[in-house]
Parts: sequence; C-alpha cells; structure tokens
Amino acid sequence: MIFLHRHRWATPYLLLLPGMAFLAVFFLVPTYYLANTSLQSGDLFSGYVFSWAWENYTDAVTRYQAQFLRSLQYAGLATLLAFLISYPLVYWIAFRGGRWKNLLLLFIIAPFFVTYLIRTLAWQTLLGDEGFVVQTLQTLHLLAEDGRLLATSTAVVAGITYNFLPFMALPIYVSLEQIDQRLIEAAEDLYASRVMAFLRVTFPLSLPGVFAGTLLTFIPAAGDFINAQLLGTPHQSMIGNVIQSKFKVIADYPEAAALSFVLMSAILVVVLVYARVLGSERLTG
Amino acid sequence: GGGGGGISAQTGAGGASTEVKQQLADTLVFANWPAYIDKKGSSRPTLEKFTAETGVNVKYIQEVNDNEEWFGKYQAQLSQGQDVDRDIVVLTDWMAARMIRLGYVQKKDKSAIPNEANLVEALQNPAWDPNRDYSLPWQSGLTGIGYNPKFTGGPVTSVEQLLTDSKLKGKVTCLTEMPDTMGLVMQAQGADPTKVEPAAFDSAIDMLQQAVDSGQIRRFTGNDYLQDFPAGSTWAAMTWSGDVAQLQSDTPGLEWVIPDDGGMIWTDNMLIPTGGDVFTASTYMNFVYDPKVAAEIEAWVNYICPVEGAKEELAKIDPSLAKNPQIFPDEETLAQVKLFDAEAADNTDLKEKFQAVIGV
Amino acid sequence: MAVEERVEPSATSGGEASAPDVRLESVTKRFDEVVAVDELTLEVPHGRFFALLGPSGCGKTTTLRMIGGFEEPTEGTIYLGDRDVTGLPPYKRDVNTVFQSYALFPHLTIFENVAFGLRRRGIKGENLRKQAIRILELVQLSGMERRKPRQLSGGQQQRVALARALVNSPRVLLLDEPLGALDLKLRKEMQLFIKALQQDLGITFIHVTHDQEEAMTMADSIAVMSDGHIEQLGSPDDLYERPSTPFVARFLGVSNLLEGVSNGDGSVRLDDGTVVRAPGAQGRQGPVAVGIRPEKIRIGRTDENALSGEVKERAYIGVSTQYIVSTPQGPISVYVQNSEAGAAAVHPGDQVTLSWSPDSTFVVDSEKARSE
Amino acid sequence: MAVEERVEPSATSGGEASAPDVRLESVTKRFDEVVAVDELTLEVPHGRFFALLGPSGCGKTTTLRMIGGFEEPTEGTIYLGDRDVTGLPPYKRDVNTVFQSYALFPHLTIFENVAFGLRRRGIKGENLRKQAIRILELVQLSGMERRKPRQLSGGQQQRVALARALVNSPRVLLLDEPLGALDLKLRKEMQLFIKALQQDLGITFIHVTHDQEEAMTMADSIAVMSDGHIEQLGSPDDLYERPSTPFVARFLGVSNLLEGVSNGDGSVRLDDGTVVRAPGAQGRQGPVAVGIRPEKIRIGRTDENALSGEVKERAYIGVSTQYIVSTPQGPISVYVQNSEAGAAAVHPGDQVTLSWSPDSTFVVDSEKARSE
Amino acid sequence: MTTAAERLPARRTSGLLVRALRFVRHHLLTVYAMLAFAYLLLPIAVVIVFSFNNPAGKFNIVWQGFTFDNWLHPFNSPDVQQAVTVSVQIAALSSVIATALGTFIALALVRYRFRGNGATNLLIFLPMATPEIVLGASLLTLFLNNPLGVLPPLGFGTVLIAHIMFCISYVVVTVKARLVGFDRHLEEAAMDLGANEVTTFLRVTLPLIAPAILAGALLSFALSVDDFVITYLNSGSVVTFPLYVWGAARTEISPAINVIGSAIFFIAIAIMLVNVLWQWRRQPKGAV
Ligand SMILES: Nc1ncnc2c1ncn2[C@@H]1O[C@H](COP(=O)(O)OP(=O)(O)OP(=O)(O)O)[C@@H](O)[C@H]1O
Ligand SMILES: Nc1ncnc2c1ncn2[C@@H]1O[C@H](COP(=O)(O)OP(=O)(O)OP(=O)(O)O)[C@@H](O)[C@H]1O
Ligand SMILES: [Mg+2]
Ligand SMILES: [Mg+2]
Repeated sequence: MIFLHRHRWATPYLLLLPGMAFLAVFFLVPTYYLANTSLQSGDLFSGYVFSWAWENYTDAVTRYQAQFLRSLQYAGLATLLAFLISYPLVYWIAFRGGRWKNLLLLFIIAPFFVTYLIRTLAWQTLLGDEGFVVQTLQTLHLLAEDGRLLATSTAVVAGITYNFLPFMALPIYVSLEQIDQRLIEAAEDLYASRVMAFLRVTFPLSLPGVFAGTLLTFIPAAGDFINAQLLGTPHQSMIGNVIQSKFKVIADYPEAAALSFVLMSAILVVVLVYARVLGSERLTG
Repeated sequence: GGGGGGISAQTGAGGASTEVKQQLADTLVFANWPAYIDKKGSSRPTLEKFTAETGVNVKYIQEVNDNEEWFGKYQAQLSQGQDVDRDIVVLTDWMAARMIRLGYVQKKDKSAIPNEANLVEALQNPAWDPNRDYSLPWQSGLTGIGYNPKFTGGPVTSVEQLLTDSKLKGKVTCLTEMPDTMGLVMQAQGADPTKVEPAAFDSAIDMLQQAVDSGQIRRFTGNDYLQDFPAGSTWAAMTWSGDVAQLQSDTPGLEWVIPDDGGMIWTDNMLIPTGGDVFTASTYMNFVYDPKVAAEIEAWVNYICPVEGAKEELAKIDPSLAKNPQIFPDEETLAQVKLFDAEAADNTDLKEKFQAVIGV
Repeated sequence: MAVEERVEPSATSGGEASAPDVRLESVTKRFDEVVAVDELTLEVPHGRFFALLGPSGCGKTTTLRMIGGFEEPTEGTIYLGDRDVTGLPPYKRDVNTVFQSYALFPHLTIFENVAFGLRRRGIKGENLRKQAIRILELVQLSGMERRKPRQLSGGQQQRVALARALVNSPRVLLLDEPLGALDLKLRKEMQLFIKALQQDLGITFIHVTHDQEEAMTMADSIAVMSDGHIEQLGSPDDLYERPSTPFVARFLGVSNLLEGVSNGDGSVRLDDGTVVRAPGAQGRQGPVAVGIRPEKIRIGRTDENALSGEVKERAYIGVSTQYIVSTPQGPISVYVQNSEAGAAAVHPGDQVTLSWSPDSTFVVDSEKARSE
Repeated sequence: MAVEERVEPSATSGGEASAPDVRLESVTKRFDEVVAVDELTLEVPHGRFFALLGPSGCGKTTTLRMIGGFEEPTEGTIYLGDRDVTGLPPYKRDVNTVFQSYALFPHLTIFENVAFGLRRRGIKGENLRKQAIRILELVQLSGMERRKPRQLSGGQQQRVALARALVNSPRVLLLDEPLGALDLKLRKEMQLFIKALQQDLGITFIHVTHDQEEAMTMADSIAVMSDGHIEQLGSPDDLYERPSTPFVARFLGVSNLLEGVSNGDGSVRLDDGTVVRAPGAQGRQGPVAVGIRPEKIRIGRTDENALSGEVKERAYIGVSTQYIVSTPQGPISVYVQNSEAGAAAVHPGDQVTLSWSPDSTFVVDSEKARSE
Repeated sequence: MTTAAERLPARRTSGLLVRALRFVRHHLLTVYAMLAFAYLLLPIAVVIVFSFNNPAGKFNIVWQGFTFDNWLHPFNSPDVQQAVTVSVQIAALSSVIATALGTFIALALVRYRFRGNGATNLLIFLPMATPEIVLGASLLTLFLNNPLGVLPPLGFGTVLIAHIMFCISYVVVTVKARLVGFDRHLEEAAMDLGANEVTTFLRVTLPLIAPAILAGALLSFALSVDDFVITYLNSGSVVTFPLYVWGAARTEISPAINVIGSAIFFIAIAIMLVNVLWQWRRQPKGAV
C-alpha cells in the first residue's frame, strides 16, 4: 500500500497498461500488417511479397471509383436520413418523455438486440416484391405496378439507415438531455417563438451530439456490405463488398488491404471536412 | 512471411509425403455444403450407419456455402501447413484443382477404398487429378434454368430469353459461381465453355453486363435463390438441378429445364485437407461408394450420383427417383451439358472480369 | 416576428403611472397535489423595486414564473399594465427575466447573448450594435463582447444576464435570486449595482430572494410570502419595525418575542409576572407576544421596560458583539454595536439587567395561543 | 488493518499540550506554474478552533489538503504533534476531514457512513454500534441510521459528515467550507452547533472559509491568507480592531482608509490638510493610511477627529442604517445601529459632520505609497 | 412549461387559436415520433411474428399458419445450438475481459493527469472510427502472419481477441461518461477515514461505478453477440450465431432463427427493463 502511495504517479500507467497493450497489439500492429500487405505484390499461387507495390493503391482508386463514390453517397444519405428520423424522435423523448424517458429510449436501441443479419433479413421479407409494403405502395400508386423496393438503392439506403440509426439517436439524445431547460425559457423570455428558440438555442446546443452521431453512423455505414448484399443488386455494391470479395473470394490480399486504407483515408477526409464546416469550436461549446 | 508479414499461399507441407498409418481415428470431421446429405428428423442415417460399422464418430459440419468463401477462410492456415481440423471437405472441381495445385490436400489411401471401382467412368480422369489420387466425387449437378410459371406466364427455356425478355425484367437472378453463369452465357452465344477462349469469354461478359445494366438481372446469388422464389422476388433464375425438389416444395409449380443452348455440369469432390486423417477419411470414402449407401444419400439429396450401381439400389427404395433424369441423367441429357474449363475457372483475370460484372 | 403583437411598446411604458405595471388577481397555481401559490392578489406600481421574500418553497419562483409566462395559473388573472396576459406565451409579454443561474447561452458570445432579444424583434445592423454596446457599457462590460459566457467570472456573468434582459427595455424586469450563486463580497457589490441601475432606469423590478438582508437593502417594497400567500407587504422599515405576524417578525431579522397577556391599556403582563409597556398593545385584549429587536435592547437599566438575566454567550462579530442572555422569559438576544474600540463588555456568567424603550416594541399574536 | 500504523493513537492526543497539534514549516505547493501555497509556516496549538480565512484562490483548500494528506507539499515539512507526516497517505494520519460537499458515501446508510472509519480500524460488533450510535446522538441524528444520505436535508447531511469524522476521535478535525452549501438561516444555526461541539470535545478544529463573519463568530484564532501566504494571524478582535495591512482591514469587515502623512507624534495630516489623531501612528514617519470602522463613526461633532461631507446614500437594513458620506477624503461608510424605533435620521443631501475617537483608529501602510 | 400548457384545457377564447396551433404542433411531433417508432419496431415485429410461422418448406418467408412448435423446439438442429453456445461463450468472455480492461483505462483517463493522455484517447477513438471491414481485415492479416508464432490459429481464440479489441473502446467511452460525474472527494473521504487504496477502491469506488461497469459490460455483450463482419473474417472454423444465420440463410431460413433472434431480443429487453425499473425505485418521485 505504501508502495502504491509512494508511486502514485505510476498508478495511471498501471491501470492503462493491460488495456492499452491489448489495443496496441491487436489494433496498431494489425494496422501495420495491413499497411504492409497493401504494398505486396504477387499472386495466390506464387505467394505475395512486399515490394512497395503502390500500384495497388492507384489500382484501387481507379478501378473502384464507382463503389467508393457510392459508399460515400449511400453512407451520407443514410446518415442524413437517420438524422432526420432520429432527431425529432429523441427530441420528443427528451422533452416530452417525462418519467418514461428511459423506457422510450429502450425502443430506440431495441433493433440492436435483434441480430444484425436477422433484422436485415426481416427487411428482405418486409420489402419483398409480394410483401405488404410494396403492395400497399402500389395500391396507393406511390410505386409503379412493376416497381419494387427490394434490390434497389432505396432498400439498401433504408437498410443502412435502419441498422445504424441508434448510433445517431443516442448521442443526440444525450446532448439534448443535457440542455438546461432554463436556456429555452430564457430564449422565449427574449421574444423567441418556439421555432426560433429551437433554431437559435436548442439546436446549436445539441450540435455536439449531432456531430458524434453523424460520425458514428457515417463511418460504419461507409464500410458496410451486408445491406448492399442482402438488399441490393450489383448496381448497389459498395466498397465494403469489394473489400470483402477481394479478401474472401479472389484472395487478392494486397489489393484488399489497399482498398481498406483508401476507404479509411476517404472517411478521414470526409470527417475532417465535416468537422471544419461545422466548426470544431462550436462543438465544444 | 519474414521481414514484416504478408500472406502468401506458398505450397503447403501436405502432398504425399508421410506414411499413412492404417488406424482409424476416433472422430471424422466432415465439412460439407448445407443440405447435402441424407437426413431423417434430426438424425443422419448414413452417418450413423458409418459410426455403427466402424466405431468412428462423425462430426458433420455444414460450413461450405461457397467455394471461395471456404477457401478464404482456411487459406491462411493451409498455406502455413497447419491442421484445419477437417478430415474431409467437399469442393467443386475448379476449387479442388486449386487445392491440389497449392498442395493443401493429402493423397487418399487408395488401398482403403476398394469401392472406388464404382466411380462412373466419365468422372475417372479429370485433367486436374488424372488418377484421382487426391479427390473423389461426392455429387455432380447440372446448372439450368428454374422458373415459376405462375409469374412468367410461360416457359423460360433459353439463357437468351432469361437475359433479354422484358417481361422478366428485374425478376431474374444468376449465379455468383463464375463457371455456372459464364458457362451458360457462353453456350447461349454458341461458344465452348470446356475450353475458354478469351474473346468468347469477353463477349459473354458483355452480354451479361448488358443484362445487368438494363436491370434485367436483379442480382447474383449463391443458392439463396432458394428464398427468392417463394418470396416472389425471383421469377426465373439460373439454378442447380438438385435444388429443384427443394424449390418445388416451397414454390409449387416451379419448373426446371436445361437451356436450349446447353447447360452445365459440375462435380463436387471429397478432399482430405492438410492435417486430416487420411486412413479414416479414405475409409469413409469407401463407405459412401457402396452403392447401397450412395442410393440412400441420393434418395434425399437429388443431385447426380457418381456411384455406379446406385441407380439399381435406389430403384429398390424409390423407383420414381431412379427414373429421374436429373439424378441419373440419360445419354440425351448428358449430351446437353458441358463441363467448364477448370483452369479458366481459376484464372484471376477472368474472375476479376466476372466480379466486375457482379459489382465487386 | 412577435414585435407587433407585443402587449404594449416599451416606449409608452414610462407614460401613465395610473395602472400598476403588474397585477395578480387571486392567482392560484397547483402542481398535482401541491398548492404552490394560493389565491394571491398583488399589485406592483410602476417604477418600484419590489422584493418577493420568503423561505424556500413558499412559492416565490412560481409567482415570478407566472408573471413571466413560463407557468400558466390554475386560476386567476394576470395583468401587465391594463392588459390581461394570462394565456400569453413568454415571447408575447413585455417583461424580461434574469434567471437564478443566469441561463446565458453558452454557444453565443456576450454580444450575441445581449443582442438575442433585439434580433428576435427584428432590430438589425448599426442600431442593434449601438443598443447592445450601450447596455454593455452600462453594466461595465465593455470590451468583453467577443468572449463566451464561460470565460467570465460569476459577477460578470450576472451583469451579462442583466444586460441581456434590460436591453429590451421591458416594462418589468423579473429577477429570480439573481445573486444566489455569488459569494458574499460580490453579492454585496452587485446589490448596490443593481439598486443603482434600477434607480437610473426607472423600470419596475421584481426581485425574488430568501435573503432578508438583501431584500431590505435593495427594495422599496417587500412582500413576505409564506405557504403560497402574502403574510405582509410594506416598506422595509415598516416590516422590520412593525411586523404584523410572528412569522414576519422572525423571518425579517432576529426578534425576541415575549409571551404575555394584554389588558388593552398598552401594557402587557408577561408570563413571569413582569409588566412591560407596549404602545402597540393598546386596544388588544388577551394573549399576545411583545416583540423587541436585539439591537434595541441596552445592557443596564436605562429605560422603562426591563428584564434581568445571566449572560450565556458572547460572540464578537466585528461591527457588533452579540449576547445571549437567559431570563425567566427565555433566552434573549442582544446586539451591541462596537462603536468604541475595546468598549467595556460583559462576559458569560455576568448578571445583567436588560432594558428597552416602549416605543421600540411591537406586538403580534401570541404563538402559544395559536398552537394551543 | 492500519490501526497499529496510525501516527498516534487518539487516546493520548489530549495528553501533552506542549507540542502544537499541527505544524507547517515553510511549506510550499506548486501546481505546474501556479504557486498555491508559498513558504507557509503555521502552528495550531491543541484544542484551538482555528480558522483559515481568505479570498477565493488564496490557497486555503490547498493548505488543508496538505494537512489531510491529499496533496504532497512541493517543499517544507508538516508535523502532527511532533511527528513528521509529510509523505504519509491520508489513512495513516490522525486527522479527519469534513468536505465542502460532505462527500457522504451515497451507497451506504447513515450508520454505515459513520461506521466506515471504525470498521477500517478493525472495530466490530457491539463496540462499533455503540460508538456510532453515540456520535449520531451527539449530532442529533438518532433514528436516521437506516436512511441513505440523499434522504436527508442539507443540514442533516452536514451533521452526518461531522459525525463520520468525529467518531474517529481524530487529533485534528479539518473543515473545508463545511457550511458553504447551506442557506443563510441554516448556516447560522450550524455555526453555533459546530462551535458548541468543538468546545464540548476539546478537539483542534481547522476551519476553512471565505466568510469573515463566519470566521469571527466561530474561531479562537484566525489566519488571514492572501496569495498563498498568511497576512495576519490573531484573535478575531485583534484582527478587526488592529489590522496590520490594508488587505486585512478591507477583508475583515468594512474599513474607511484615509491617506495621509504621519509625522511620528501620533497625528496624521490627511491629504486634504485635515489633521487627525491616531495613536497607532506614534513613531511612524511618512505616508500612512488611517483606518476607521464605519460603526465607530458618529454623525455630529462629538469627538476629537472630524470630517465634513454630504450624505450620498442611505440604506436601511433593519439592525442598522448604513450611510455613504462623500468627503474631500473620498466616500466614507457610516453605520448607525437602529437602537431606537424611528431614531432621528439624516437623509441623502444633508450636510453632516462625522467624528470618531482617536482610540478607534488604526494605522496601516499607505496603499498609494505602495502602488507608486 | 410544456407540461402546464398541455395539461390545461383551453380556458380563454383570446388564446384559443394560439393554443390550437400549439396543440397541433405538439401533435405533429408526437405523430412523427410514433411513426419513427413504428419504423424502428416494424422489422422486429416481423421477426417475432414469423417466429410463430409454420412454413411449408424450408423458407420462413411467406406467412402460412400459426404454431408454437418453433418455440418449443428452438434447437431443432444441433448446429443452431452449437452456434448459440459459441456466441454466448465468446460474448460472455469478451465482455468480462473488455469491461475489466476498459474500466481500468477509463479510471486512469478520468482520475489522473498523466503524460500520454492525448495519445491514449486517440488510441481509444481509432477503433471506433475504423470501419468494421477494415478492422476485421487488419486483424486477419495479423493472425495470418502470426509474428512470433504465439497467436492462436483462426478460431475461437481469434474471434475472442477480435471481440475484446473492438469492445474495449466502447466500454471506455461508456464508463468514462459516468465516471466524469463521480465525486473524487468520496475517495479522499474514504482514505481520510483510514481506508487504503485497495480498500477504497473495493468499498467506495467499485460500488459506485458498478452501474457504469454493468452498462459497459452489457454493451460489450450486445456488440459481441451481434458482430458479423469482424467475426466472419477471423472465425476460421468456429461458427457463431450470426455466422450460422449467414450460412443458413442461403439454403434454409428456419423459424428457429426467428425464435432465437426474438429470444435474444426479449431477454435483452427484460434486462434493460429491470434496470430501468430499478432506477425508478432508487429515485422515488419526490426525492431530490
Ligand atoms: N413543476 C413543479 N411540479 C410540482 N411541484 C412544483 C413545481 N414547481 C414548484 N413546485 C412546488 O411548488 C412549491 C413552491 O415552489 P417555488 O419554486 O415557487 O418555491 P420558492 O419560493 O421559489 O422556493 P426556493 O426559495 O426554494 O426557490 C414547492 O413546494 C415546490 O415543491
Ligand atoms: N489541482 C490543481 N491544479 C492546478 N492548480 C490548482 C489545483 N488546485 C488548486 N490550484 C490553484 O491553486 C490556487 C489555490 O487554490 P485553493 O483551492 O487552495 O484556493 P482556495 O483558497 O481554497 O479558494 P476557494 O475559496 O475558491 O476554494 C488557485 O489558484 C488554484 O487555481
Ligand atoms: Mg425559487
Ligand atoms: Mg477552497
């Protein structure tokens, strides 16, 4: 005990050591290996060897531009949709939920408790050409007679939106929940109508949550391949599908690794631009 | 690899190196495709019979959903010469060829498989394993067209129709297995899939690409077309013969045909991966090459049986099945189907072209 | 914006002194079972510094929030000037509020905080800038425009909150314990500052507090609240010198209450038999309590009313020395101002006589009689 | 447990009054660049109620935390009795702390909170129960044993915090603004309660506060801190009547400081030419400030030292009335105790003469001279 | 103020229009919220409803008829049972380990000021900011290379490692969020009362942060049970429940999958519900 007390400075490091060592070995080292792999060349039969093969990157960028763009586009769209759906919802819970808040919140994370694949399969059932959603929409003439939902980009985006919505909703909820009610009263006291009070006070104050939510939604969405695979067609395949197939089907590991890195950088760029646009200072305020 | 990693598929330590000990192991681990062996309730009669006869327990794993996927999963371990804890795995011709080429499999103990004599003649000498030193067919199958007349309104009998008939737009699926899809398309263009010419392949790719671009083809599937038919999402598709019975139970009225321009035939082969117990595996191979056992499996699986004499045995169990040309194809049927060029099937260039069409 | 709908443009608010700025007519507010405000009737004339004083939970904040429009009364009517505003939302009322914890917008600069109300009323450009700058000068915060609230000290934040409300020249400014979060020194400073500001501007201030010293220093009129109703309303010295209930006597400063029986001729026989003169008891019969403030009691027999006892405690607090003297009537507090350095002092254990002038007494209902 | 290792068993702590209970020897504490405590030397004798008083950020809490063992001094030595405890962890020191926000364990009942320290020293069963019950009686919380802290009011929580510390019979009890979170009324009550408790127990209390009135009411000795060092140390009236620096004069109560030049004979020529007598200036030459407390000034020329001016403000605060009088020497505060009901009063605008006795003055360094 | 406005009936004609508008506005938001809930819960409802389906063939896609059989025999195939068992084992192990490691990190980050704080935070954030496929892929390259030859072959061990890895960050974030509000004086008070570092941790810190730790553990468990992508890449020959669903879905969608999916859902909801109710009890209505 005395030892612990005397060496108080060491305590944080002792606490960090096991976890950080684990992350270092199983996150940083793999990243290094991935980087290494991405610069290898060769083929499955003769083996892949490290050779500064930057062409893997040029290849990745040029050949799969469409999928990259589509991934960013779908992820962006899904993020936007998730935001539009979840913001009013969590706003309602945070400000109208009263005693039931925690219970209502439970409904938001409910999808998490049904295995990812199962809920995506449920979407398949729901959106099936003979399913009731399509039939209803067709009866209402919102969808052409020969129209379909499954195997369209609509389905893929809807699936992605659905699967990552809780990631958007929870941080926004947290930031809304933390807003001091008196600030809204103060705004109304200063002649802001409810709408203005929302626009000028509530919304700006919830931006940190929106920021966190968009990142937590956008990042996994951009790398997803399940939704495109189960709900889409070749026209909807995303970069995640390509990486997946390079790893598991074509066994072209260097190319797959290069694609992974390009994906990470693309996400990083989008995130940085986004942070810049939103203004990082406002976020901390 | 040294100097900082990388994965490579250097030839494994397998091959025919070690002496085979003639002693049965306690357990046989058998990796197979789903729904590819006889089943009664929750028991598997032929496997139980094997256990009863030899005392070897069978651990049956339905883990092969896709050749590539299975290969991808174990490639790393196999390339390092590691045991993957599988005594038998069933893979399609071209993948079996790849496994052998990479040295990821062991030679059978032929002395333990006298029943190999029952192997149908047509399958005895594939180019990639001329003496069947490593492999033994499990089942063969045909690739053709399945369609649901309820929706299509009439028969769909050609690949041409499948890929261009606007009535079917968006309700057609093709297979992610390149040899199947490309084999059918190439035949539709009058090309020969047994010996793939790059130009013919490219032209078939173009045709397929057009069908994808026009929205005719909804998506590419493994045997998950099985669920698209009953859901009504798919009206006509490239499908495998053995699934017809299956499809018909979920989608009454479903029809299956060999396309006018010709279908494909393929074989799934039993292999003994590195680390597998050769003697036990060989003993099991011998067991299933007993026509009686083969017939029993066939009665449930409905693919094409590679075992001579099984037809007769099956006739004793279910005469109507024995007459089914999809299970015991007659000469006429066999004349309509071709085997895809095994080398082309594993050609990275061609594969990438095909992958590009299917979107990845 | 809401500008045309505003109850009365602020320009005229200084005009007619006739109608009171704020009027509550038997206003009741119930939260489920709790009656927070109970048939309260109240008028606040124009230009007044009005304090709502009372213990925690007596309904001060609720009253203020109803005036501000943040709560709707369960019953009763609220007028601003002569207009009924009972159902109007806050942004349609010509009052502004300084919230207890300031409620400054953390994401906006000081300037934008102050400009918030102006912008909502459509004021723009140079006009806006001028008004905001002027009010920031008034609260001595020039040069802080670009800071964010968290970069200011408590007292400075307080002044921003004032500026943000005052810049709108409201008819009435509501302040809910605006100094509660400040430390003693700063609180004293801000009391003077706010008082001076009110005098300069001539706007009606309604100030909620539970600190009686604060209310007395700042307000012209004080309403002492208890349990949702007003116990007494008057000027600070009215309330202090002539409290009308034991509650007010105790809540505003320290009171020694001596129980006794009045015979109606201005003298009261205390429970121990002593008779004291109390002009306030004139005309009252029966049990009463005679009140006397600690600072009005002298040590030594120098006046008409007297009691003897023993000094129990002595506490030196700089300005004055406070004694507790135990008498047959119970413990009595006495404050002696330390007007002379080292003034002769009595000590615990000393026997002393306490005396006070009859004019310094007040009379309230006996608490014993009440509780019996 | 740690019981054998404790610095000194509490039983003997009342024994020898020779060594001071707490001694700090040129203790310095630096946080990165900030010097929180600067070469502080201090002795607290046994049985004393000792207050550390000073403005926010002057290092009071840091000093207390070093005594408690929560911070280690950058330099210097700390003794408890005659034992050097500088490097020892809190659980090896015979002191206990009452934290500002009480720091009661929310997951434990009141009983378990109080028993926590006893259990750590291996006390069990009936013995433990008796001690805990006894101390809870002492702080008037019998019957609350089974409650959780959040089920108690602020004042009750305060008393639990006291009980939890006192049950261990520490050599010294440290209190860091223990009353800061309570409201005025309750704060006054608890001041008396804690003071009485200390007198009963005879344990040394070190009490940190920035409220000078609190310090003056409660403490025997006060150390006024500023910027990490002690400005002046003494009894409350010492500090109040004879502050030795302008800082102390201003921090403890209100002081009127009149700048002037002393000629060494006990009289000071003020800047406007007036000469006032100030015995404290005897023997001092050059610029000084003469201090005089507002309550020591009379309105009217009744004493030797006098100044004339005009009444600017008047505030009635019940006990007294406070005036600000503007004079050639600057504004001067004057307090008049309201000893008589409706005592004759002066009003803003009136010209008055202020006077005070030379004995009521004190002399400190001139601030002007200092800043120049 | 919304509460007051909502509870009171319109009392005054002057404010009637305003009130009506306000009511509609509240109503709109509520309707929107209900629709959003429907969107969230519809697929779950489908999963649950189809767990009672009695499909004619192997595909539980078209509604055929109601039956309880699926619930009576959820493990009709030994493969399902084994997959579920593996999933639960991995989830239990990985959540325990990740929670322990993550809690320590969170403690260090919140409690201590130390050099390398920024780098630590970054290393916590990065795994969350990396798409799963990339995480899975890079881990796969590591396991394939097996640098010192000490790593297990692809299988149970590698899946466990992968799950622990991606759960740690989430645990750190969850526990940290609750630790920030933790009053440090409580620990000082314990030490002041004679408790050494270890006793303080066990008697004061641990009981108080237990809810946070539990939340972290539940989150890890949920993430682990649900993970497909990373597991898919690193599983070797072991089959977790999601992998089973993935494989099985190609040839057979049995109601058993729905039954297990629904069961996981119900169990999770029940646990959360108990937690919510427990918190209600701990903070009775009137308490401050
Ligand atoms: N929103 C509410 N719901 C239920 N009861 C409430 C609500 N607001 C106030 N009350 C109750 O109404 C009573 C009066 O509360 P109010 O806040 O007006 O008191 P206060 O005089 O401002 O007290 P304090 O000095 O503590 O601020 C209290 O009993 C309080 O508990
Ligand atoms: N942990 C710390 N790290 C850095 N600076 C500190 C720390 N603790 C205190 N300080 C600084 O040391 C100085 C003295 O702080 P301390 O808390 O002792 O003041 P205090 O007299 O108790 O003030 P208050 O009345 O506001 O509590 C302050 O300037 C403060 O900012
Ligand atoms: Mg209040
Ligand atoms: Mg402090």
